[in-house]
Amino acid sequence: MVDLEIWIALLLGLMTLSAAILVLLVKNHIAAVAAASVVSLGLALLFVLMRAPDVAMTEAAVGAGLSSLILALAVKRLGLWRIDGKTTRSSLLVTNTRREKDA
Amino acid sequence: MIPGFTLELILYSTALGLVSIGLAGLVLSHHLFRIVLALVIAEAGANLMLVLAGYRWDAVAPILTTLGEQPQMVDPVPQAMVLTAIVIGVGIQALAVSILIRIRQRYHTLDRNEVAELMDAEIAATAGTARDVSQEAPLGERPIPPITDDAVQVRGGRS
Amino acid sequence: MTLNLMETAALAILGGAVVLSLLRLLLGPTAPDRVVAADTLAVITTSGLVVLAALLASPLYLDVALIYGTLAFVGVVAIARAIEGNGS
Amino acid sequence: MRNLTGLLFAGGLGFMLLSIAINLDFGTPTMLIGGAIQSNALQKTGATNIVTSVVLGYRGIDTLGELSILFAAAASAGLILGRRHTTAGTQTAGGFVLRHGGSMLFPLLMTIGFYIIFHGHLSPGGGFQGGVILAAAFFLPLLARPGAQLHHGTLSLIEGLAGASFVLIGLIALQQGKAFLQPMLIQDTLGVLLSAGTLPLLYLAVGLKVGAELASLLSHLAQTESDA
Repeated sequence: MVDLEIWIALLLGLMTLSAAILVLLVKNHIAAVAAASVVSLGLALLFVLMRAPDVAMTEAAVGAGLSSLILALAVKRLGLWRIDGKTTRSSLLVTNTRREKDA
Repeated sequence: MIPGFTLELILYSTALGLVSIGLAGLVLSHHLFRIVLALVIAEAGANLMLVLAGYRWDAVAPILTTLGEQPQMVDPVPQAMVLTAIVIGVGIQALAVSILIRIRQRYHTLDRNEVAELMDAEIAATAGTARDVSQEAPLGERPIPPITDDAVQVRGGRS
Repeated sequence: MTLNLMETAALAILGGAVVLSLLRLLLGPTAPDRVVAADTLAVITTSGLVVLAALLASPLYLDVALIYGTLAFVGVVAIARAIEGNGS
Repeated sequence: MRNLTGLLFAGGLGFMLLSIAINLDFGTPTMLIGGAIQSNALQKTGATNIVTSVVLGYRGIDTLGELSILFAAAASAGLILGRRHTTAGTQTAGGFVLRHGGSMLFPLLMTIGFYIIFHGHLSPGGGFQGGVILAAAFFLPLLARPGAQLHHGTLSLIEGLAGASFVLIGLIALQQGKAFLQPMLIQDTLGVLLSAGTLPLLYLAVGLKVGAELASLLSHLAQTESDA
Protein backbone atom coordinates (compact mmCIF):
# COMPACT_ATOMS: atom_id res chain seq x y z
CA MET A 1 0.00 0.00 0.00
CA VAL A 2 2.75 2.42 0.94
CA ASP A 3 4.64 1.56 -2.24
CA LEU A 4 1.57 2.25 -4.30
CA GLU A 5 1.03 5.59 -2.56
CA ILE A 6 4.61 6.57 -3.37
CA TRP A 7 4.08 5.97 -7.07
CA ILE A 8 0.78 7.85 -7.08
CA ALA A 9 2.36 10.77 -5.23
CA LEU A 10 5.28 10.81 -7.68
CA LEU A 11 2.95 11.06 -10.67
CA LEU A 12 0.82 13.75 -9.02
CA GLY A 13 3.83 15.74 -7.87
CA LEU A 14 5.34 15.74 -11.34
CA MET A 15 2.00 16.81 -12.79
CA THR A 16 1.66 19.66 -10.30
CA LEU A 17 5.20 20.91 -10.79
CA SER A 18 5.07 20.81 -14.58
CA ALA A 19 1.73 22.64 -14.58
CA ALA A 20 3.21 25.25 -12.24
CA ILE A 21 6.15 25.80 -14.59
CA LEU A 22 3.73 26.01 -17.51
CA VAL A 23 1.80 28.79 -15.73
CA LEU A 24 4.89 30.97 -15.84
CA LEU A 25 6.15 30.03 -19.29
CA VAL A 26 3.06 29.92 -21.50
CA LYS A 27 2.36 33.07 -23.47
CA ASN A 28 -1.41 33.07 -23.58
CA HIS A 29 -3.07 34.13 -20.35
CA ILE A 30 -6.09 31.88 -20.69
CA ALA A 31 -3.81 28.86 -20.98
CA ALA A 32 -2.03 30.10 -17.84
CA VAL A 33 -5.35 30.18 -15.96
CA ALA A 34 -6.14 26.63 -17.13
CA ALA A 35 -2.71 25.47 -15.96
CA ALA A 36 -3.30 27.13 -12.57
CA SER A 37 -6.49 25.12 -12.21
CA VAL A 38 -4.49 21.98 -12.99
CA VAL A 39 -2.10 22.88 -10.16
CA SER A 40 -4.93 23.03 -7.65
CA LEU A 41 -6.33 19.78 -9.06
CA GLY A 42 -3.09 17.98 -8.32
CA LEU A 43 -3.05 19.53 -4.86
CA ALA A 44 -6.56 18.25 -4.11
CA LEU A 45 -5.50 14.69 -4.98
CA LEU A 46 -2.37 15.05 -2.85
CA PHE A 47 -4.48 16.24 0.09
CA VAL A 48 -6.67 13.16 -0.25
CA LEU A 49 -3.52 11.06 -0.24
CA MET A 50 -2.44 12.84 2.96
CA ARG A 51 -5.72 11.90 4.71
CA ALA A 52 -7.07 15.46 4.79
CA PRO A 53 -10.55 15.26 3.23
CA ASP A 54 -11.67 18.63 4.60
CA VAL A 55 -8.74 20.46 3.06
CA ALA A 56 -9.10 18.50 -0.17
CA MET A 57 -12.73 19.53 -0.40
CA THR A 58 -11.90 23.20 0.17
CA GLU A 59 -9.12 23.06 -2.40
CA ALA A 60 -11.46 21.38 -4.90
CA ALA A 61 -14.23 23.93 -4.39
CA VAL A 62 -11.91 26.93 -4.42
CA GLY A 63 -9.33 25.84 -6.96
CA ALA A 64 -11.62 24.24 -9.51
CA GLY A 65 -14.58 26.57 -9.19
CA LEU A 66 -14.01 29.92 -7.61
CA SER A 67 -10.37 30.67 -8.40
CA SER A 68 -10.64 29.92 -12.09
CA LEU A 69 -13.95 31.84 -12.13
CA ILE A 70 -12.27 34.94 -10.70
CA LEU A 71 -9.19 34.64 -12.90
CA ALA A 72 -11.25 34.04 -16.04
CA LEU A 73 -13.38 37.09 -15.27
CA ALA A 74 -10.18 39.05 -14.77
CA VAL A 75 -8.79 37.89 -18.11
CA LYS A 76 -11.98 39.03 -19.75
CA ARG A 77 -12.13 42.38 -17.97
CA LEU A 78 -8.45 43.13 -18.53
CA GLY A 79 -8.77 42.33 -22.22
CA LEU A 80 -5.94 39.81 -22.03
CA TRP A 81 -7.67 37.13 -24.04
CA ARG A 82 -6.24 38.41 -27.30
CA ILE A 83 -2.84 39.66 -26.15
CA ASP A 84 0.38 37.70 -26.22
CA GLY A 85 2.46 37.78 -23.10
CA LYS A 86 5.26 40.06 -24.18
CA THR A 87 3.59 42.68 -26.32
CA THR A 88 1.28 44.29 -23.87
CA ARG A 89 1.73 47.85 -24.95
CA SER A 90 -0.22 47.99 -28.18
CA SER A 91 -3.17 45.71 -28.38
CA LEU A 92 -3.97 46.98 -31.87
CA LEU A 93 -0.81 45.58 -33.38
CA VAL A 94 -1.33 42.26 -31.73
CA THR A 95 -4.86 41.92 -32.99
CA ASN A 96 -3.63 41.80 -36.56
CA THR A 97 -0.97 39.19 -35.99
CA ARG A 98 -3.09 37.18 -33.62
CA ARG A 99 -3.84 34.44 -36.15
CA GLU A 100 -0.24 33.37 -36.43
CA LYS A 101 0.86 33.97 -32.89
CA ASP A 102 -2.14 32.65 -31.06
CA ALA A 103 -0.95 30.12 -28.57
CA MET B 1 12.18 0.42 -3.33
CA ILE B 2 15.15 2.67 -2.75
CA PRO B 3 15.65 3.28 0.98
CA GLY B 4 15.09 6.90 2.00
CA PHE B 5 12.80 7.43 -0.96
CA THR B 6 9.69 8.03 1.06
CA LEU B 7 6.29 9.59 0.53
CA GLU B 8 7.19 12.51 2.78
CA LEU B 9 10.24 13.31 0.68
CA ILE B 10 8.18 13.45 -2.50
CA LEU B 11 5.53 15.62 -0.90
CA TYR B 12 8.11 17.91 0.63
CA SER B 13 9.97 18.40 -2.63
CA THR B 14 6.67 19.12 -4.39
CA ALA B 15 5.81 21.80 -1.84
CA LEU B 16 9.34 23.18 -2.04
CA GLY B 17 9.21 23.27 -5.82
CA LEU B 18 5.86 25.06 -5.79
CA VAL B 19 7.11 27.74 -3.40
CA SER B 20 10.34 28.22 -5.37
CA ILE B 21 8.54 28.39 -8.72
CA GLY B 22 6.04 30.87 -7.31
CA LEU B 23 8.74 33.09 -5.86
CA ALA B 24 10.81 32.96 -9.04
CA GLY B 25 7.77 33.97 -11.05
CA LEU B 26 7.04 36.74 -8.57
CA VAL B 27 10.46 38.28 -9.12
CA LEU B 28 10.99 37.52 -12.78
CA SER B 29 7.62 38.27 -14.37
CA HIS B 30 7.01 41.58 -16.05
CA HIS B 31 3.30 41.26 -16.43
CA LEU B 32 1.17 42.07 -13.38
CA PHE B 33 -1.41 39.36 -14.06
CA ARG B 34 1.36 36.77 -14.23
CA ILE B 35 2.57 38.01 -10.87
CA VAL B 36 -0.87 37.33 -9.37
CA LEU B 37 -0.76 33.79 -10.81
CA ALA B 38 2.72 33.26 -9.31
CA LEU B 39 1.35 34.37 -5.95
CA VAL B 40 -1.40 31.76 -6.21
CA ILE B 41 1.18 29.03 -6.87
CA ALA B 42 3.41 30.04 -3.96
CA GLU B 43 0.40 30.05 -1.66
CA ALA B 44 -0.57 26.55 -2.79
CA GLY B 45 2.93 25.30 -1.99
CA ALA B 46 2.79 26.84 1.48
CA ASN B 47 -0.56 25.15 2.14
CA LEU B 48 0.85 21.79 1.06
CA MET B 49 3.80 22.22 3.41
CA LEU B 50 1.51 23.07 6.34
CA VAL B 51 -0.65 19.99 5.82
CA LEU B 52 2.49 17.87 5.45
CA ALA B 53 3.58 19.02 8.91
CA GLY B 54 0.66 17.12 10.43
CA TYR B 55 0.87 13.99 8.28
CA ARG B 56 1.46 10.58 9.80
CA TRP B 57 2.19 7.69 7.55
CA ASP B 58 0.23 5.14 9.59
CA ALA B 59 -2.88 7.16 10.36
CA VAL B 60 -6.43 7.70 9.14
CA ALA B 61 -8.39 10.87 8.46
CA PRO B 62 -9.37 12.87 11.57
CA ILE B 63 -13.04 11.86 11.45
CA LEU B 64 -14.46 9.40 13.91
CA THR B 65 -16.30 6.56 12.26
CA THR B 66 -16.63 4.15 15.17
CA LEU B 67 -17.05 4.66 18.88
CA GLY B 68 -14.68 3.04 21.30
CA GLU B 69 -11.11 2.21 20.40
CA GLN B 70 -9.78 4.77 17.91
CA PRO B 71 -7.08 4.16 15.35
CA GLN B 72 -4.19 6.60 15.04
CA MET B 73 -5.21 9.86 13.34
CA VAL B 74 -3.34 12.61 11.54
CA ASP B 75 -2.96 15.95 13.27
CA PRO B 76 -6.16 18.01 12.87
CA VAL B 77 -4.74 21.39 13.89
CA PRO B 78 -2.74 22.23 10.70
CA GLN B 79 -5.69 21.04 8.62
CA ALA B 80 -8.02 23.46 10.39
CA MET B 81 -5.57 26.30 9.74
CA VAL B 82 -5.14 25.48 6.05
CA LEU B 83 -8.92 25.21 5.65
CA THR B 84 -9.38 28.87 6.45
CA ALA B 85 -6.16 29.93 4.73
CA ILE B 86 -7.41 28.66 1.37
CA VAL B 87 -10.68 30.59 1.61
CA ILE B 88 -8.86 33.75 2.65
CA GLY B 89 -6.44 33.25 -0.23
CA VAL B 90 -9.28 33.47 -2.69
CA GLY B 91 -10.46 36.72 -1.10
CA ILE B 92 -6.97 38.18 -1.42
CA GLN B 93 -6.83 37.01 -5.02
CA ALA B 94 -10.09 38.81 -5.83
CA LEU B 95 -8.76 41.97 -4.20
CA ALA B 96 -5.56 41.80 -6.28
CA VAL B 97 -7.58 41.30 -9.44
CA SER B 98 -9.76 44.31 -8.73
CA ILE B 99 -6.66 46.42 -8.14
CA LEU B 100 -5.34 45.22 -11.50
CA ILE B 101 -8.57 46.29 -13.20
CA ARG B 102 -8.18 49.76 -11.70
CA ILE B 103 -4.53 50.00 -12.82
CA ARG B 104 -5.50 48.98 -16.33
CA GLN B 105 -8.26 51.59 -16.44
CA ARG B 106 -5.92 54.36 -15.38
CA TYR B 107 -2.63 53.59 -17.09
CA HIS B 108 -3.74 51.36 -20.01
CA THR B 109 -0.86 48.98 -19.49
CA LEU B 110 -0.04 46.10 -17.20
CA ASP B 111 3.72 45.94 -17.64
CA ARG B 112 5.41 46.29 -14.28
CA ASN B 113 8.10 48.77 -15.29
CA GLU B 114 5.80 50.94 -17.36
CA VAL B 115 3.25 51.18 -14.59
CA ALA B 116 5.96 52.13 -12.10
CA GLU B 117 7.30 54.80 -14.45
CA LEU B 118 3.87 56.28 -15.15
CA MET B 119 3.09 56.30 -11.47
CA ASP B 120 6.37 58.07 -10.71
CA ALA B 121 5.72 60.67 -13.38
CA GLU B 122 2.24 61.28 -12.06
CA ILE B 123 3.43 61.68 -8.51
CA ALA B 124 6.14 64.08 -9.63
CA ALA B 125 3.67 66.10 -11.71
CA THR B 126 1.24 66.31 -8.83
CA ALA B 127 3.90 67.43 -6.42
CA GLY B 128 5.32 69.87 -8.96
CA THR B 129 8.88 68.58 -8.78
CA ALA B 130 11.24 67.00 -11.23
CA ARG B 131 11.39 63.23 -11.32
CA ASP B 132 14.20 61.17 -9.94
CA VAL B 133 16.11 59.92 -12.92
CA SER B 134 17.58 56.91 -11.19
CA GLN B 135 17.58 55.29 -7.82
CA GLU B 136 21.34 55.61 -7.40
CA ALA B 137 21.60 59.34 -8.10
CA PRO B 138 18.62 61.19 -6.73
CA LEU B 139 18.26 64.88 -7.34
CA GLY B 140 19.38 65.90 -3.90
CA GLU B 141 17.39 67.83 -1.40
CA ARG B 142 14.13 69.20 -2.62
CA PRO B 143 12.23 71.80 -0.71
CA ILE B 144 8.55 71.09 -0.75
CA PRO B 145 7.11 73.59 -3.17
CA PRO B 146 3.98 75.56 -2.47
CA ILE B 147 0.93 73.95 -3.97
CA THR B 148 -0.08 75.86 -7.04
CA ASP B 149 -3.53 76.13 -8.47
CA ASP B 150 -3.00 73.80 -11.40
CA ALA B 151 -1.51 71.19 -9.08
CA VAL B 152 -4.70 71.30 -7.05
CA GLN B 153 -6.69 70.82 -10.19
CA VAL B 154 -4.57 67.89 -11.29
CA ARG B 155 -5.00 66.33 -7.93
CA GLY B 156 -8.71 66.64 -7.73
CA GLY B 157 -9.67 66.30 -11.34
CA ARG B 158 -8.86 63.25 -13.39
CA SER B 159 -10.23 60.03 -12.17
CA MET C 1 -2.04 -5.11 0.71
CA THR C 2 -2.52 -6.69 -2.66
CA LEU C 3 -4.58 -5.23 -5.42
CA ASN C 4 -7.12 -7.29 -7.28
CA LEU C 5 -7.43 -7.19 -11.03
CA MET C 6 -10.07 -4.44 -11.17
CA GLU C 7 -8.05 -2.06 -9.01
CA THR C 8 -4.86 -2.65 -10.97
CA ALA C 9 -6.67 -2.06 -14.25
CA ALA C 10 -8.34 1.12 -12.95
CA LEU C 11 -5.04 2.52 -11.70
CA ALA C 12 -3.25 1.71 -14.94
CA ILE C 13 -5.97 3.26 -17.09
CA LEU C 14 -6.14 6.40 -14.94
CA GLY C 15 -2.36 6.78 -14.93
CA GLY C 16 -2.16 6.48 -18.68
CA ALA C 17 -4.99 8.97 -19.12
CA VAL C 18 -3.30 11.48 -16.82
CA VAL C 19 -0.02 11.17 -18.71
CA LEU C 20 -1.66 11.60 -22.12
CA SER C 21 -3.71 14.67 -21.15
CA LEU C 22 -0.71 16.14 -19.37
CA LEU C 23 1.26 15.85 -22.60
CA ARG C 24 -1.49 17.69 -24.44
CA LEU C 25 -1.52 20.34 -21.73
CA LEU C 26 2.22 20.86 -21.97
CA LEU C 27 2.58 20.62 -25.74
CA GLY C 28 -0.74 21.94 -26.98
CA PRO C 29 -0.04 24.57 -29.60
CA THR C 30 -3.08 26.78 -28.99
CA ALA C 31 -4.90 27.98 -25.90
CA PRO C 32 -8.15 26.05 -26.55
CA ASP C 33 -6.10 22.83 -26.71
CA ARG C 34 -4.72 23.48 -23.25
CA VAL C 35 -8.12 24.40 -21.83
CA VAL C 36 -9.67 21.19 -23.16
CA ALA C 37 -6.75 19.24 -21.71
CA ALA C 38 -7.37 20.87 -18.32
CA ASP C 39 -11.05 19.96 -18.50
CA THR C 40 -10.18 16.37 -19.37
CA LEU C 41 -7.80 16.28 -16.42
CA ALA C 42 -10.64 17.48 -14.17
CA VAL C 43 -12.86 14.59 -15.30
CA ILE C 44 -10.02 12.11 -14.81
CA THR C 45 -9.40 13.56 -11.38
CA THR C 46 -13.02 13.03 -10.38
CA SER C 47 -12.78 9.35 -11.17
CA GLY C 48 -9.33 9.22 -9.60
CA LEU C 49 -10.80 10.53 -6.34
CA VAL C 50 -13.37 7.73 -6.37
CA VAL C 51 -10.63 5.13 -6.95
CA LEU C 52 -8.58 6.63 -4.12
CA ALA C 53 -11.62 6.40 -1.84
CA ALA C 54 -11.89 2.72 -2.71
CA LEU C 55 -8.17 2.17 -2.11
CA LEU C 56 -8.20 3.96 1.24
CA ALA C 57 -11.35 1.98 2.14
CA SER C 58 -13.27 4.98 3.41
CA PRO C 59 -16.48 6.49 1.99
CA LEU C 60 -15.60 9.91 3.43
CA TYR C 61 -13.59 10.84 0.37
CA LEU C 62 -16.54 10.43 -1.96
CA ASP C 63 -17.88 13.87 -0.97
CA VAL C 64 -14.72 15.42 -2.37
CA ALA C 65 -15.36 13.79 -5.74
CA LEU C 66 -18.94 15.11 -5.70
CA ILE C 67 -17.79 18.68 -5.08
CA TYR C 68 -15.04 18.45 -7.64
CA GLY C 69 -17.32 17.09 -10.33
CA THR C 70 -19.93 19.80 -9.94
CA LEU C 71 -17.62 22.78 -9.53
CA ALA C 72 -15.16 21.91 -12.28
CA PHE C 73 -18.06 22.49 -14.68
CA VAL C 74 -18.51 26.05 -13.42
CA GLY C 75 -14.82 26.85 -13.70
CA VAL C 76 -14.46 25.47 -17.21
CA VAL C 77 -17.58 27.32 -18.35
CA ALA C 78 -16.09 30.57 -17.05
CA ILE C 79 -12.82 29.96 -18.91
CA ALA C 80 -14.76 29.11 -22.05
CA ARG C 81 -16.73 32.35 -21.78
CA ALA C 82 -13.41 34.19 -21.53
CA ILE C 83 -12.09 32.48 -24.68
CA GLU C 84 -15.28 33.42 -26.45
CA GLY C 85 -13.98 36.94 -26.10
CA ASN C 86 -16.01 39.87 -27.31
CA GLY C 87 -17.12 40.73 -23.81
CA SER C 88 -16.44 44.40 -24.02
CA MET D 1 21.03 41.80 -13.48
CA ARG D 2 17.69 41.99 -11.80
CA ASN D 3 16.67 38.61 -13.22
CA LEU D 4 19.87 37.08 -11.90
CA THR D 5 19.19 38.46 -8.44
CA GLY D 6 15.67 37.09 -8.50
CA LEU D 7 16.77 33.63 -9.55
CA LEU D 8 19.49 33.66 -6.94
CA PHE D 9 16.92 34.60 -4.29
CA ALA D 10 14.49 31.84 -5.27
CA GLY D 11 17.24 29.24 -5.52
CA GLY D 12 18.72 30.25 -2.20
CA LEU D 13 15.34 30.02 -0.51
CA GLY D 14 14.82 26.58 -1.99
CA PHE D 15 18.23 25.44 -0.76
CA MET D 16 17.53 26.82 2.72
CA LEU D 17 14.20 25.00 2.94
CA LEU D 18 15.85 21.80 1.70
CA SER D 19 18.58 22.01 4.32
CA ILE D 20 15.94 22.56 6.97
CA ALA D 21 14.10 19.49 5.70
CA ILE D 22 17.06 17.22 6.34
CA ASN D 23 16.80 17.89 10.05
CA LEU D 24 13.05 17.41 10.26
CA ASP D 25 11.26 14.12 10.49
CA PHE D 26 8.10 14.37 8.54
CA GLY D 27 5.66 11.54 8.88
CA THR D 28 5.97 11.19 12.62
CA PRO D 29 4.90 14.46 14.27
CA THR D 30 4.81 14.47 18.04
CA MET D 31 1.26 15.85 18.10
CA LEU D 32 1.11 17.16 21.65
CA ILE D 33 -1.87 19.43 21.04
CA GLY D 34 -3.37 17.24 18.35
CA GLY D 35 -3.32 14.17 20.53
CA ALA D 36 -4.97 16.00 23.42
CA ILE D 37 -7.64 17.36 21.12
CA GLN D 38 -8.30 13.96 19.61
CA SER D 39 -8.88 12.29 22.93
CA ASN D 40 -11.15 15.04 24.26
CA ALA D 41 -12.99 16.41 21.21
CA LEU D 42 -15.89 13.97 21.25
CA GLN D 43 -16.79 14.61 24.87
CA LYS D 44 -16.23 18.36 24.74
CA THR D 45 -17.91 19.28 21.45
CA GLY D 46 -19.86 16.26 20.28
CA ALA D 47 -18.73 16.54 16.67
CA THR D 48 -17.39 13.45 14.97
CA ASN D 49 -15.38 15.57 12.53
CA ILE D 50 -12.42 16.66 14.60
CA VAL D 51 -11.41 19.38 12.16
CA THR D 52 -14.82 21.00 12.70
CA SER D 53 -14.39 20.84 16.45
CA VAL D 54 -11.00 22.55 16.09
CA VAL D 55 -12.29 25.23 13.71
CA LEU D 56 -15.42 26.13 15.68
CA GLY D 57 -14.85 24.80 19.17
CA TYR D 58 -11.20 25.16 20.11
CA ARG D 59 -10.36 28.04 17.78
CA GLY D 60 -13.74 29.72 17.37
CA ILE D 61 -12.47 33.24 17.92
CA ASP D 62 -9.83 32.65 15.24
CA THR D 63 -12.61 31.76 12.84
CA LEU D 64 -14.32 35.03 13.72
CA GLY D 65 -11.07 36.80 12.84
CA GLU D 66 -10.84 34.97 9.52
CA LEU D 67 -14.40 35.94 8.71
CA SER D 68 -13.57 39.56 9.35
CA ILE D 69 -10.49 39.32 7.10
CA LEU D 70 -12.67 37.91 4.34
CA PHE D 71 -15.20 40.67 4.93
CA ALA D 72 -12.45 43.29 4.70
CA ALA D 73 -11.15 41.81 1.43
CA ALA D 74 -14.62 41.69 -0.13
CA ALA D 75 -15.53 45.18 1.07
CA SER D 76 -12.33 46.75 -0.21
CA ALA D 77 -12.63 44.99 -3.56
CA GLY D 78 -16.13 46.42 -3.89
CA LEU D 79 -14.82 49.83 -2.88
CA ILE D 80 -12.00 49.73 -5.44
CA LEU D 81 -14.23 48.58 -8.27
CA GLY D 82 -16.79 51.24 -7.52
CA ARG D 83 -20.36 51.48 -8.64
CA ARG D 84 -19.82 52.15 -12.35
CA HIS D 85 -21.48 49.18 -13.94
CA THR D 86 -21.50 48.30 -17.56
CA THR D 87 -24.74 48.62 -19.40
CA ALA D 88 -26.61 45.40 -19.86
CA GLY D 89 -26.70 43.79 -23.27
CA THR D 90 -23.18 44.55 -24.42
CA GLN D 91 -22.13 40.98 -23.77
CA THR D 92 -23.33 38.11 -25.83
CA ALA D 93 -25.79 35.83 -24.11
CA GLY D 94 -24.86 32.21 -23.58
CA GLY D 95 -25.97 29.51 -25.93
CA PHE D 96 -28.89 27.12 -25.50
CA VAL D 97 -26.91 24.49 -23.63
CA LEU D 98 -25.35 26.96 -21.22
CA ARG D 99 -28.62 28.72 -20.39
CA HIS D 100 -30.65 25.59 -19.75
CA GLY D 101 -27.78 23.66 -18.21
CA GLY D 102 -27.25 26.56 -15.81
CA SER D 103 -30.91 26.61 -14.83
CA MET D 104 -30.91 22.87 -14.28
CA LEU D 105 -27.68 22.89 -12.30
CA PHE D 106 -28.83 25.68 -9.94
CA PRO D 107 -31.09 23.55 -7.66
CA LEU D 108 -28.51 20.76 -7.67
CA LEU D 109 -25.77 23.13 -6.53
CA MET D 110 -28.04 24.62 -3.85
CA THR D 111 -28.84 21.14 -2.53
CA ILE D 112 -25.18 20.11 -2.44
CA GLY D 113 -24.19 23.38 -0.77
CA PHE D 114 -26.70 23.08 2.05
CA TYR D 115 -25.92 19.36 2.43
CA ILE D 116 -22.25 20.17 2.86
CA ILE D 117 -23.02 22.93 5.36
CA PHE D 118 -25.42 20.89 7.50
CA HIS D 119 -23.24 17.79 7.58
CA GLY D 120 -20.10 19.72 8.50
CA HIS D 121 -19.90 18.17 11.95
CA LEU D 122 -20.38 14.60 10.72
CA SER D 123 -18.48 14.23 7.45
CA PRO D 124 -15.89 16.33 5.63
CA GLY D 125 -17.22 19.72 4.67
CA GLY D 126 -18.62 22.69 6.46
CA GLY D 127 -19.41 26.33 6.16
CA PHE D 128 -16.45 27.46 4.12
CA GLN D 129 -16.83 24.82 1.41
CA GLY D 130 -20.62 25.04 1.34
CA GLY D 131 -20.45 28.82 1.12
CA VAL D 132 -18.18 28.61 -1.90
CA ILE D 133 -20.65 26.24 -3.58
CA LEU D 134 -23.58 28.57 -2.80
CA ALA D 135 -21.69 31.50 -4.31
CA ALA D 136 -20.98 29.47 -7.46
CA ALA D 137 -24.64 28.49 -7.65
CA PHE D 138 -25.80 32.09 -7.52
CA PHE D 139 -23.19 33.19 -10.01
CA LEU D 140 -24.01 30.57 -12.66
CA PRO D 141 -27.14 32.40 -13.98
CA LEU D 142 -25.05 35.57 -14.32
CA LEU D 143 -22.59 33.66 -16.46
CA ALA D 144 -25.33 32.53 -18.82
CA ARG D 145 -27.34 35.76 -18.95
CA PRO D 146 -25.01 38.77 -18.70
CA GLY D 147 -27.88 41.19 -18.15
CA ALA D 148 -29.06 39.53 -14.96
CA GLN D 149 -28.39 41.21 -11.65
CA LEU D 150 -27.91 39.97 -8.13
CA HIS D 151 -29.70 42.08 -5.55
CA HIS D 152 -26.89 43.61 -3.54
CA GLY D 153 -29.15 44.82 -0.74
CA THR D 154 -30.40 41.32 -0.02
CA LEU D 155 -26.87 39.93 -0.12
CA SER D 156 -25.60 42.50 2.39
CA LEU D 157 -28.61 41.80 4.60
CA ILE D 158 -27.91 38.05 4.63
CA GLU D 159 -24.23 38.68 5.26
CA GLY D 160 -24.85 41.07 8.13
CA LEU D 161 -27.43 38.81 9.78
CA ALA D 162 -25.14 35.78 9.51
CA GLY D 163 -22.20 37.65 11.02
CA ALA D 164 -24.35 39.04 13.81
CA SER D 165 -25.78 35.63 14.65
CA PHE D 166 -22.24 34.17 14.84
CA VAL D 167 -21.33 36.78 17.45
CA LEU D 168 -24.69 36.37 19.17
CA ILE D 169 -24.20 32.63 19.68
CA GLY D 170 -20.84 33.41 21.23
CA LEU D 171 -22.42 36.00 23.51
CA ILE D 172 -25.14 33.56 24.62
CA ALA D 173 -22.40 31.19 25.72
CA LEU D 174 -20.84 34.09 27.62
CA GLN D 175 -24.17 34.85 29.27
CA GLN D 176 -24.47 31.26 30.50
CA GLY D 177 -21.21 31.58 32.34
CA LYS D 178 -18.94 29.92 29.81
CA ALA D 179 -16.19 31.33 27.64
CA PHE D 180 -16.93 33.27 24.46
CA LEU D 181 -17.96 30.89 21.66
CA GLN D 182 -17.57 27.85 23.87
CA PRO D 183 -19.76 25.12 22.37
CA MET D 184 -22.91 24.46 24.34
CA LEU D 185 -23.37 20.72 24.32
CA ILE D 186 -26.87 19.38 24.45
CA GLN D 187 -26.77 15.75 25.47
CA ASP D 188 -27.99 13.72 22.54
CA THR D 189 -26.95 10.81 20.38
CA LEU D 190 -23.70 11.13 18.53
CA GLY D 191 -23.50 10.95 14.80
CA VAL D 192 -27.03 12.09 13.90
CA LEU D 193 -27.83 15.29 12.03
CA LEU D 194 -29.13 17.25 15.03
CA SER D 195 -26.24 16.82 17.40
CA ALA D 196 -23.12 18.65 18.49
CA GLY D 197 -25.01 21.50 20.17
CA THR D 198 -24.39 24.89 18.58
CA LEU D 199 -21.75 23.86 16.07
CA PRO D 200 -24.15 23.32 13.12
CA LEU D 201 -25.72 26.74 13.79
CA LEU D 202 -22.29 28.36 13.76
CA TYR D 203 -21.40 26.59 10.53
CA LEU D 204 -24.71 27.70 8.98
CA ALA D 205 -23.83 31.30 9.84
CA VAL D 206 -20.32 30.89 8.41
CA GLY D 207 -21.68 29.33 5.22
CA LEU D 208 -24.27 32.04 4.60
CA LYS D 209 -21.73 34.78 5.28
CA VAL D 210 -19.04 33.33 3.03
CA GLY D 211 -21.57 32.61 0.27
CA ALA D 212 -23.08 36.10 0.32
CA GLU D 213 -19.67 37.78 0.41
CA LEU D 214 -18.23 35.80 -2.46
CA ALA D 215 -21.38 36.13 -4.56
CA SER D 216 -21.41 39.91 -4.22
CA LEU D 217 -17.67 40.00 -4.95
CA LEU D 218 -18.14 37.95 -8.11
CA SER D 219 -21.03 40.03 -9.36
CA HIS D 220 -19.00 43.21 -8.72
CA LEU D 221 -16.17 41.73 -10.79
CA ALA D 222 -18.50 40.61 -13.55
CA GLN D 223 -20.35 43.88 -13.86
CA THR D 224 -17.53 46.33 -13.64
CA GLU D 225 -16.93 48.36 -16.72
CA SER D 226 -14.19 47.18 -19.03
CA ASP D 227 -12.49 49.51 -21.42
CA ALA D 228 -10.13 47.01 -22.97
